[in-house]
Amino acid sequence: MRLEILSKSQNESFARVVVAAFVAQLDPTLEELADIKTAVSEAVTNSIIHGYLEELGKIVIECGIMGETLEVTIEDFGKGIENIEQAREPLFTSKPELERSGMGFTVMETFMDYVEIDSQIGRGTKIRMSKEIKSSRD
Amino acid sequence: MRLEILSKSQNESFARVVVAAFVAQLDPTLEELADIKTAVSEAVTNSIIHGYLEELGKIVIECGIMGETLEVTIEDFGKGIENIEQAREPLFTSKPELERSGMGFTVMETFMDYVEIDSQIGRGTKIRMSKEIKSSRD
Amino acid sequence: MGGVGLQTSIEMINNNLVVALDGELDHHTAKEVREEIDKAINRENAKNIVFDFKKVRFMDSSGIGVVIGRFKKIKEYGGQAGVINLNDRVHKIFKMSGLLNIIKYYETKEEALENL
Amino acid sequence: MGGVGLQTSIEMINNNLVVALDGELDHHTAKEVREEIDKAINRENAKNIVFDFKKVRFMDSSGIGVVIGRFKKIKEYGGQAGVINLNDRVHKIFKMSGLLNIIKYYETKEEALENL
Ligand SMILES: Nc1ncnc2c1ncn2[C@@H]1O[C@H](COP(=O)(O)OP(=O)(O)O)[C@@H](O)[C@H]1O
Ligand SMILES: Nc1ncnc2c1ncn2[C@@H]1O[C@H](COP(=O)(O)OP(=O)(O)O)[C@@H](O)[C@H]1O
Repeated sequence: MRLEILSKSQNESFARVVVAAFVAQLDPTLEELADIKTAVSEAVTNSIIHGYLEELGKIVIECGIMGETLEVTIEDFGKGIENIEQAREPLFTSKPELERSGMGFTVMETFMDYVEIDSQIGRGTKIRMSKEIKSSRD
Repeated sequence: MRLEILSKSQNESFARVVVAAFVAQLDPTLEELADIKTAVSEAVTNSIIHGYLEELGKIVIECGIMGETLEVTIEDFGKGIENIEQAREPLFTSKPELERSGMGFTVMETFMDYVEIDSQIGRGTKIRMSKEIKSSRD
Repeated sequence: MGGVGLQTSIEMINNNLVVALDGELDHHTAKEVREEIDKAINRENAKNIVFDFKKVRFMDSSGIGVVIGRFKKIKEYGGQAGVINLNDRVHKIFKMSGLLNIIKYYETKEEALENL
Repeated sequence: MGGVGLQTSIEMINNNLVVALDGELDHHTAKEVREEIDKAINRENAKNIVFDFKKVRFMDSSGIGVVIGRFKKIKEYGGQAGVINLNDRVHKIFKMSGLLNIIKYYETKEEALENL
């Protein structure tokens, strides 16, 4: 599944609903579903705020299933991340004036099994995440 | 919003859920929502059965909002429709052996304000539909 | 996708197979439900069939094919088909297709079983 | 998208502004809720603030910023902030961020109002 949306803040909840509907085929628990929705919300929000600085741009969300694992990538073609290591640090944010907490990547890493950040200045950012839906093994 | 899915029958319900979540921003009534979901289901099913003859192919769904009107297009790159006029006739189906009723286009036309069929043999079919969400004017 | 789908519960009352559908009836779920009903018709040697749509939360035109297909099967041996508990949407789609001209619509299961 | 969103109901109890959130708290809804609360703080001349998360069905890290931002505002005039009715998920996200080290978590509204 591939979804293209505009970087409007209303699309944060839309993106969550779409990914949740997609992963439904693996019969996740409510907890697993909430983990995935939260991680997707963080990545989409980052593209809107940091990638496109709240201007209009395109965000691409791709979802696939490998066995019992959901793979989801969220990509923007915006500003890019200067220092990925720093960005991953809990509490680091470049937008304290927007009341960002710097916890976005920490939340993604806590709720997903795997989070990879791929970013180039001026070209954009791609977040690849995956999570095994353990409940679907039963 | 642009969604690409594979022509698997499980994606019929996924497509409905995604379009319903998209149109939520116009605050439709349950009736309007059901109208839209039914029309989308017909068009996606047609791409799966008739466009791709139940083989794997790509289906593209695009949604946009113009004022209070939902515009949705559903496109496949499959077989195409030989005779569009005939296809639109109630009860005409080329797949009676699959228990198709020939009512797909009639359902789309009944539940949406506008349905346009654009198709070329061997290249595919694109259905454009729109519906004004009257409830959103209040 | 998973989690949604369609559940079927089937019971035999006298000669009549009563099929209660629960969930979303589209092309995807129609495939499974069709096989399940056809097996039950053969196994139970059912004469008539009643479809209960009370719990059908979504239906597109695939539902027409499911009902008419079973009706044709049962008619070969002189049976009849009925539908009950149609909500407004299902009713509209069946009416549109002319299905309600060949298959009877009853208000209740009791009425259907008495009159088939 | 529409239909979801976040509703806020705000009441003043003594010096305390009690803000009950209902719905989904993300970056989109945070913008509106933040303005609404800040207006109420000014209008009511509130000293302390209590956030009731009972009806928050979804929250991402944007929620941290909303709470800490209001806490900073209220602290300037010697006020305190508390949170109540955190479900497991909200609790986990707040804990992760260290928020619960600077803002007190109470079990009930009464307890919060007594101890602030
Ligand atoms: N899509 C992106 N494009 C550009 N910069 C980003 C993107 N995502 C994250 N960043 C950078 O990484 C930092 C940390 O991100 P995160 O942990 O999500 O915290 P927050 O969003 O609260 O700032 C951001 O402040 C920003 O500088
Ligand atoms: N996407 C498509 N690709 C190719 N042929 C199509 C497509 N959609 C519809 N058709 C043709 O139009 C006919 C009528 O379609 P429809 O009214 O939906 O009825 P049904 O799907 O029950 O056959 C189909 O039987 C098929 O021959």
